[in-house]
Formats: sequence, C-alpha cells, structure tokens
Amino acid sequence: MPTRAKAGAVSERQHSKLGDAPLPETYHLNMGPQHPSMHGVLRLVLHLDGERILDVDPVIGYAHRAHEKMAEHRNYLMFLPNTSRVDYLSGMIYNLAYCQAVEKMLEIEVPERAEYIRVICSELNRISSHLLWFGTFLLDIGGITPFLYAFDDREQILEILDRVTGSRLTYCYGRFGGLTEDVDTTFLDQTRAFVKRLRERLPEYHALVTGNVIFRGRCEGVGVIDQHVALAYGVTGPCLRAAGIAFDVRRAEPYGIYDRFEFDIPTEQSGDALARYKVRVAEIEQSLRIIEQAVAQIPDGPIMPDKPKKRFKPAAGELYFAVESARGQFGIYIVSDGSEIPFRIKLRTPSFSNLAAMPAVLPQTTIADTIAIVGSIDVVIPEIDR
Amino acid sequence: MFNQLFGNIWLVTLASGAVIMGFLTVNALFLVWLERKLSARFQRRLGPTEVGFAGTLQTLADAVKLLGKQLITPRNADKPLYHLAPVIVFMPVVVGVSLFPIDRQLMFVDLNVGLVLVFAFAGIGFIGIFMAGWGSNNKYALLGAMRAVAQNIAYEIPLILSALSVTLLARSMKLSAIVEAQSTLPYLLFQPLGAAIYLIGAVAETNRAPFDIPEAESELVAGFHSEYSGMRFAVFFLAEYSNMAIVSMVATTLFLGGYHGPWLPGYVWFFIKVYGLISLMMWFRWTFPRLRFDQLMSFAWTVLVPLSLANLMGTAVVLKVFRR
Amino acid sequence: MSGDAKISAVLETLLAAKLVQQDEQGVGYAKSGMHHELLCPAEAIRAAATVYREAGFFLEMVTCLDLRETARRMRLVYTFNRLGPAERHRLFVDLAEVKPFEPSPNVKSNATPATDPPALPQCAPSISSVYPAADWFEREIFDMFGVQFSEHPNLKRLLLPEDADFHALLRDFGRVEDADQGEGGRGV
Amino acid sequence: MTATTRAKTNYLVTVLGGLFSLLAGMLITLRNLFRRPVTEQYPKSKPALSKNFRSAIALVRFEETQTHDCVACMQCVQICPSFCIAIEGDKPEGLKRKRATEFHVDYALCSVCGLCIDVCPTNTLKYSRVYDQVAYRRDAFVYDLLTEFRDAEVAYLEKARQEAAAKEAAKQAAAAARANKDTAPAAANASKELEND
Repeated sequence: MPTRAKAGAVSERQHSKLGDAPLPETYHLNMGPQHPSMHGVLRLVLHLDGERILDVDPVIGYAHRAHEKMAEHRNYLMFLPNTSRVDYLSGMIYNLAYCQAVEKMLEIEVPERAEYIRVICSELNRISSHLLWFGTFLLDIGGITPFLYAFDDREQILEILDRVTGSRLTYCYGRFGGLTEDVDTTFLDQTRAFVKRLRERLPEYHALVTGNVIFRGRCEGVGVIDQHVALAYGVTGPCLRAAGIAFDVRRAEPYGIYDRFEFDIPTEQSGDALARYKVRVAEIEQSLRIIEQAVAQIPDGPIMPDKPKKRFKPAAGELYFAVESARGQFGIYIVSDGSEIPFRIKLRTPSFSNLAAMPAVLPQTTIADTIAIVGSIDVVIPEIDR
Repeated sequence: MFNQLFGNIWLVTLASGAVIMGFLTVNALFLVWLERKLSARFQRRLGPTEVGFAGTLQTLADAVKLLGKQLITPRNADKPLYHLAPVIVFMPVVVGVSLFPIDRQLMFVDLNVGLVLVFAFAGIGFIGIFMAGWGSNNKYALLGAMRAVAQNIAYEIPLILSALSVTLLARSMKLSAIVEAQSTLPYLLFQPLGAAIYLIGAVAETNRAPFDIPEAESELVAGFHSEYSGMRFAVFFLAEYSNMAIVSMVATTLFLGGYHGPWLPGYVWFFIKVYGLISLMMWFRWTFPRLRFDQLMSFAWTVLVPLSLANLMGTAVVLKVFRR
Repeated sequence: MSGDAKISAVLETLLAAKLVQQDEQGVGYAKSGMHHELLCPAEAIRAAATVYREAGFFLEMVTCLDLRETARRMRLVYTFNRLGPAERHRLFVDLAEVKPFEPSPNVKSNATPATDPPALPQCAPSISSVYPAADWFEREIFDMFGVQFSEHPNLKRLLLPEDADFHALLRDFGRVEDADQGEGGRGV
Repeated sequence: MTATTRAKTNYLVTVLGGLFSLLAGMLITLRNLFRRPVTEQYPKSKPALSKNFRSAIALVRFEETQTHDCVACMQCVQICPSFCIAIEGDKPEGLKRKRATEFHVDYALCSVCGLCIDVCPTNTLKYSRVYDQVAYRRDAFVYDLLTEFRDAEVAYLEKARQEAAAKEAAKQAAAAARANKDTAPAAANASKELEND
C-alpha cells in the first residue's frame, strides 16, 4: 500500500518541471499521429529545448469509434463483438469480461468447464499481448530481432486460439453463460506444449535483452512512475506493480475462478521502464503457471448452461465490474434501465489513465526517452479512444 | 598500375572513377542483399527469394523502382543545400575507395599521406548529412543532422587516435607501407585495444546500429533523410553501404594485414576480410538495441577517447623503449 | 488496517456534516460491484475527493449519465477504489440538465415540463487539482456530454474533433430511427 | 579495500559485464542464424484453415433435401450487430412454411461474431471457408447466399409441393373416410370411384 499521498504533490512537480533556467530557443514537435513508434495514432505535442522535453500535451481521439454510443443502440448480446475491438491486443480478456459483467447482472451460472477454458484463454491472451509488447518495445528502442522472436512465439498462441475460437485477434468467443465452442484434447496438448516451449524460450529472451547493457542503459531510471504519480493518476497494471504496489484485480477482487489458482504478483520497486519490463516478463511466467494449473484441473462437462436464456433483460440497476487486462484494470460500468438495451455502458480502460500520467513523467527527458517511456507503459490507442 | 596503362592523368582519373563507381554500385547492391539475407536468417526468416537466385537481383529491382520514383522537394526547403547534399555525401566515398591497396599491384593512388586523406574525406560526408538535415526544413531531419555532427566529431577522435597507434608501429602513413609492414603478423595482435576502439568508432562513423542515432527510425522517423525520395534517397543508401566498405577497408589495412594471407591471391584475402568485417557490423545491428544520444556521446568522450589516448601513449612508450 | 478505520471515520464525519448521504437505492457489492454509494452535493465533491486522496484511494473512473428524459438532470459518477483489497466508493453528483449543442430536428424529447426541476447547479467543480487523473475524465465528460467543470485547467475536447458542434453521448444525439432495418441501417 | 579501488573494480565489472552481455546476445542471434526459418511462403504453400475458422456466413446444404432450410424468420437479421444481413422471404405456392427468396450478407460490415449462427432455429447457417476475398468495390462483398441453391431450391419446392399435395390429399381422404363412417354406402361408392381412377 502506498504511503499517504500528499495532495498536490503532483502539481508541485508540474510547476517545477520547466526548471528555473531561462529558456533560450524552444520549439514544438508533433510526434504522431503518424510516427513509427507511436503505436497507432497517438499524437504527442512536445515542447522541446533541443532534445530536452519541457512539456508534453498528449492528443488522443484519432481512433475514437464511439463504442459507448453504440452500446446505447444495441441489446446486450449485440454489443459482444465490440468488446474485443476496444483493446484488440487483449480482445479475449475484454470479451470475457463483458460476458462476466452481464452474467453478474443477469445472475447466470457459468459451468465449471467454461470457467476453466475462460481462464486458459484469457491467460494465453495476456501472454500474447505481453509478447507483442515485448517485441514492439524492443523495436522502439532499436532492437529489431527480438521483435521477430517474440512474434514467432505469439504466433503459437494465435494458432491455438484460432483453432478453438476461429479468430486470431478480435475474438468473440464468450457468450452469456459460457462459450461458443468447447475445447478438445488437442487444444490442451497444444497449450501444454506451448507452456513448455515458452519456458525454454524465456532464458533466450533474458540473454538477448534483459541482460543487455545497452538495453539496461536505455531503461534504467527512465520514466519513473512512482507511487505518488501512480496513485494520483490511477495508473494500474504492470506500470503500477513496477512502482512497488502489488495490486492485481485477480487478487484484489477475484473474478471467475481466479481464486483457485496459485500465482504471484510480480513487483519491482524502482518504477522505471526497466521495472515495467521486468514485471511484464515475470507476469508471462505467472500466466504460464496459471495455465498449467488450469489445464491440469479442467473438469469435463458442458460449456453452456442447460437452459440458456434467450432474452437478456437485466433488472434496473448499476454494475461496476473490473478485470485485470494485460495493461491494467479494465472496468465495465453498466447502467440498466430494465430494458433489453443498456442505458449506458462506460468502459474504464487502463491505458487511458496510464497515458494521462505522461505529462507528469515525460518532462526533462529526451526524445529517445519519450519513445522508451511510451513504449514501456504499453499503450493501445484504440483502447484509450474507445 | 593504371599509370603504366594510360599515362594521361585525366584518362586515368576518369577510368579509375568509372571503375570505382561501378564497384561501389555493385558493392551496395550486394551489401543490401547480404544485409537483408543475413538479418532474415538471424530472425529466422527467409529474406528475399523471388527475384533472381535466392533473391540476388532483388536489390537491383528495388534500385530500378527507386529510379522511377518521383523526386519530391519539400516546400520551403533550402533548395541548393537540399539538392547538393546527396552529392556531397556520396563523392568523398569515391575518393576514399581509390586509396586502398587491394593487392600488391592493385591500387588506384598510392599517396604517402593516404591514411590522413581517408579520414579527411570521411569527414566531408557529414557536411553533406548536415546539409541534408538543414535543407529539408523538417524538425526531425534537423535533429538527425545535429546528432550526426555531434556524433561524428565525438567518434572521429578515437578513430584517428587508434589509427595513429598503427602509424607509430608502421612508421608510415602510406597505406601500402602499412600493409607491407604486416606481412608476417597483422597489427591486430599488437594493437588489440586499438582495433576494438576502431571497430566501435567505425560502426558509429557509418551511423549503423547500435549507433544509428542520426537516422533512428523509431525516434526521428528517418532522421536527416526523412524528406528524400527516389534516387536521392538511394544515393544516401549507396553512401551508407559504401561507407561501411570504406571503414572495413581501413580496418583491414590497418589491423588485419590487408591483402596478406596464405594460399589465396591477395585481393581475395582483402575482400574476405572486408566483407567479414561488414558481416560483423551487420551482426551487431541485428542483435543490439540503439543507444541513447547522450549515452553515445558520454561513451565516446569518457571511455573511448581516454582509452585511445592511453593506447597511443602506451604504444609510443613501448616503441621508444624496445625499438632501439 | 488503520486505513479502514480512518476512512470510515472520515465518512462518518462527512455523513454527520450532511455533506454526503447514502443513496436511497444503494445496493451491495455482490450486486453492483460497489461497497458504498453516496450522493454528494456538487459543491462538496472536491472536499470529498480530498478525503479519499488522503485516505489513499485512487480515482478509478469519472463518468456521466444523461438522465434528462426521466429525471431531468445530469448525473456525474465518481468511482474511488483502494490499491489493495477492493473497497469501491461511488459518488453521485447531480447537475442541472444541459442543453444540446444544436438539437437535431428529429429529436424526440420525452421530458415533460410538468413540474419544475429541483434547483441543481449547472456545473461541478473540477477535482483535477486533487486527482490529476480527473483532468482527462472531466475533459471526456465535457466532450461527450457538454457538462462544464469549474476551475478546470484545460477544459477542451478530448476525443471528438475540436470543431465538433455536438456532444456525442447525450441521449438525443445520433438516434437513427429504424437503425436495425438492414441496408442503410449502419446508423451509429 | 579503499573506495577508489572498489570503484575501479566496480568499473571493471561493469565494463566486462556489459561486454559479456553483448556477447551473450550475439550468441543468441548466431544460434538462430543456423535454425530453420519459420516463414510460411503464403501463396505458394497455404496453411490449413483452423477447425472453427470464422468467415462470412453461408447456408448449410442439408443431405436429405439438397438445399438450405432458411425459413426467413429474420432472427439473424435482428441480432446482427453490424446490420449486415438482408433477407426476404414469402410462402411459396402450395406450402405452409416461409422460404427465403433473397439472402444477402455484406461481408464488408460483418464482424464474424457468430450471433446469427447461434440464433438460427433451423441450424442452416454456418461459417464459410473463404478467407482471401479481395475486391476493388465495396459492393463486391455483398454476397448472395442463395445463388448456389437456386436450382436445388426449385427441385425442392417442386418435391415439397407434391408432398404437401399428397399430404393434403391423404388428409382429405382421411377426412372423407371419417365422414363416410356415418354414411357407409356413400363411402363405399367413393372408394370404388377412387379405385377406378
């Protein structure tokens, strides 16, 4: 738990960030929306003195697709395919989170087997998201080869999930009460084989990247998000855990059957880019642990309730449901007016808050650091814009 | 050699220029192919396979495509600088190549200040890079140009200092004399530190990863050549790969004994060494992430410069003591 | 944990001071994912946010509900949570209804001006000085609902284009009739 | 150990450790240089589609009828989040059940969520196995799912009509027979007439 945060600690920081020295010649630089390492369409308006950043104004909204507005014009079921497109890198987690939220509203019981499959698929999805992040982060700081190694491993996950869900990226696998397809023994064998494979590959990653002196130089002490900043901006996920706070929704308010699995919450103390890197790589290992347990324990049985409901009409009321996505706490706030169409669905996406902290982190760094920092907090722009 | 053939200095110059241009073009085409193939295999891909055997003609096809591309000049660019920059970047390379002894009898020009001339011409290229960055009227390009100049100044010093140690050993700045002095043992064995410093400096001089700061594509988009298209862009590329060849030729001449080697003819040894070094540089590029600009500079000024100075002093002292 | 005692003490104080009051239809965590639901007057929201901030809560989300059709008001929803075992507090702030930027001709307003709406404030004070996280959330609400926040340092549109002349999440915006009728029904 | 020597050792450790880490990385890439590439040469060698591969929807051809079984109930049209299905249907002459006469899917809008397949009461929707649709115009993605069923549909309707007629006749006959129970002689005559026919 963080120590008592001082109100206004951050605003003091903001005041001092311009420094006392008079500014000679400064200029603005538009980084993005089209830029090789802005991960989609993020635009950072940098106020620069040479290569030193004085101030930053993130501009978002280029990928705004009005998901929340769409939700007001569709019934609960019809919003399903939207969910995996909010954050296309952890589409499975988002899709299942929405299912779980609506199930909670409708009080639908999910069969055991479906719960286990959900956990396996979510964790596979989390690993694939982290692997993609690993690759693109290295790409951002100039290492091209690790990107392809990570994508090779990620491809295995995509194939496993493609075989059962039929999609590679924007899964629409969950249904209220269960899933669309059951898994078979081949799926479980493939998953086991993947766990084994990735365990063998991780040491290679460490030798190629984690230990690399250039990589460490680029990341150590760069872009520190400390506990105060994290608390003030609502930073969650690996960025928060890298600041030393062991907060994980899977532990804080266990959903699904996450309370049945043993896993650690990896944390680091320094809060810099390297800490975030280490936390994510450690999380891959923890996800492998969860998958291993789930694959070993998965029971036989149905994947949908015996009598699935046909009309989904929750009683009037409100629900906030949170899960741990690959990037942090993803929350769904559903307001129902008792009809078949949601009154309002608000998606609380982790990258929104994580990116909002950038004005507190980026000043007094350099352009190269900006790339490393934005890369290390792992933003997914469509998720921010929704 | 050419002197005997022609006798007319203009004809000689013209012919040498043509041969060197031809060599540089083929060299760049080959190196681009090699880089793409090597990087692919490092990354467990296949690389180009379609055009020609194993994709060997792919770069030729790309060059033809680049020739056909529209040449775009940005509005508000400083036009003279913008247009002249690719030429200035490329021309010193042509002169540079002509100075190396490729074999015992194969050498375009043999000057007694050859080594100095090589570094002098290498320095000119950066003026072209700065012109390109300044003339483009683009902030990214300007940042890249500024980085390039700072980096060049920082890394030329250790580069030249380590080369100086070799001239102390060889007692000459004539490249052919330096190579002849290594007929028994290459200077790599006497100057391991100098060779290592030279290698690092050479990678930095050619703006290659992990020192590709001026064109860092993930930071500055493409740095100084952001605004260049078509053949102008290709000339920058040509210059980059030719520069790789030149720094490798210097390294071969100074540390690896040039054309000396058993069994095979001299020029074969020379090119084996040169392309071996180039492959090593490619291996670096496809393994390491990029340094940050300030780390790069502090590495040059706090590690490489003192080390190369120490190396030079040590060499001088040892020579004074042991060599009569 | 002493923090728990502290927050409950603070909340009790607040309750006693009539700053906040338990919402009449407050429901339990199992049903709504919320531990506490409180209705807070607009002028007290910054004080309440400070209390949460001092108690180590983080701002999870701020959003808005357009209740103009039924209750003739806008409702801000603030969610605070702990970075530990979940303890989620939800604060409602009711505001007067906003007028649509430029009502489209096909607006159907069900609101009947039979009774005068209760006197509600037009805007809420920004809590971005307490929680910088609120900066973007409030900008988004301004962008999507047209709700103003006083003393916000940078209240401009966040997601929609700067020159947009609408607030997209108001319930009378973008209502396409017969949106589900197949062709041409791409609607929203 | 004095502070200076410790600093020197630390410096050496850092430098040598850094060098070693670079060499370790180079070893990894070198090792991968000699591994088999993982590239799939896509148009030359096509990987098998996965078991549950999702693509544009198609109609199932049933074994016994040799045609689809879309009864134009419009459930898929209503559930489709992308509003990409358009169906028309009516009752063919002499049949009690509705049949689809038009079935268009705009695959450019489809998000392959599978909700239509879930709700189909006659299980006549499935995913097709096409994956490489390319076109220059958007309307090229509007698929007419009934094209391949036109002939089979005619034959099926003919058969169904006959069956329905036969059923109708049998029903009438049965009704007549029931009526004849009361008036036996008339029934006998009727049956005689039927036999003569």
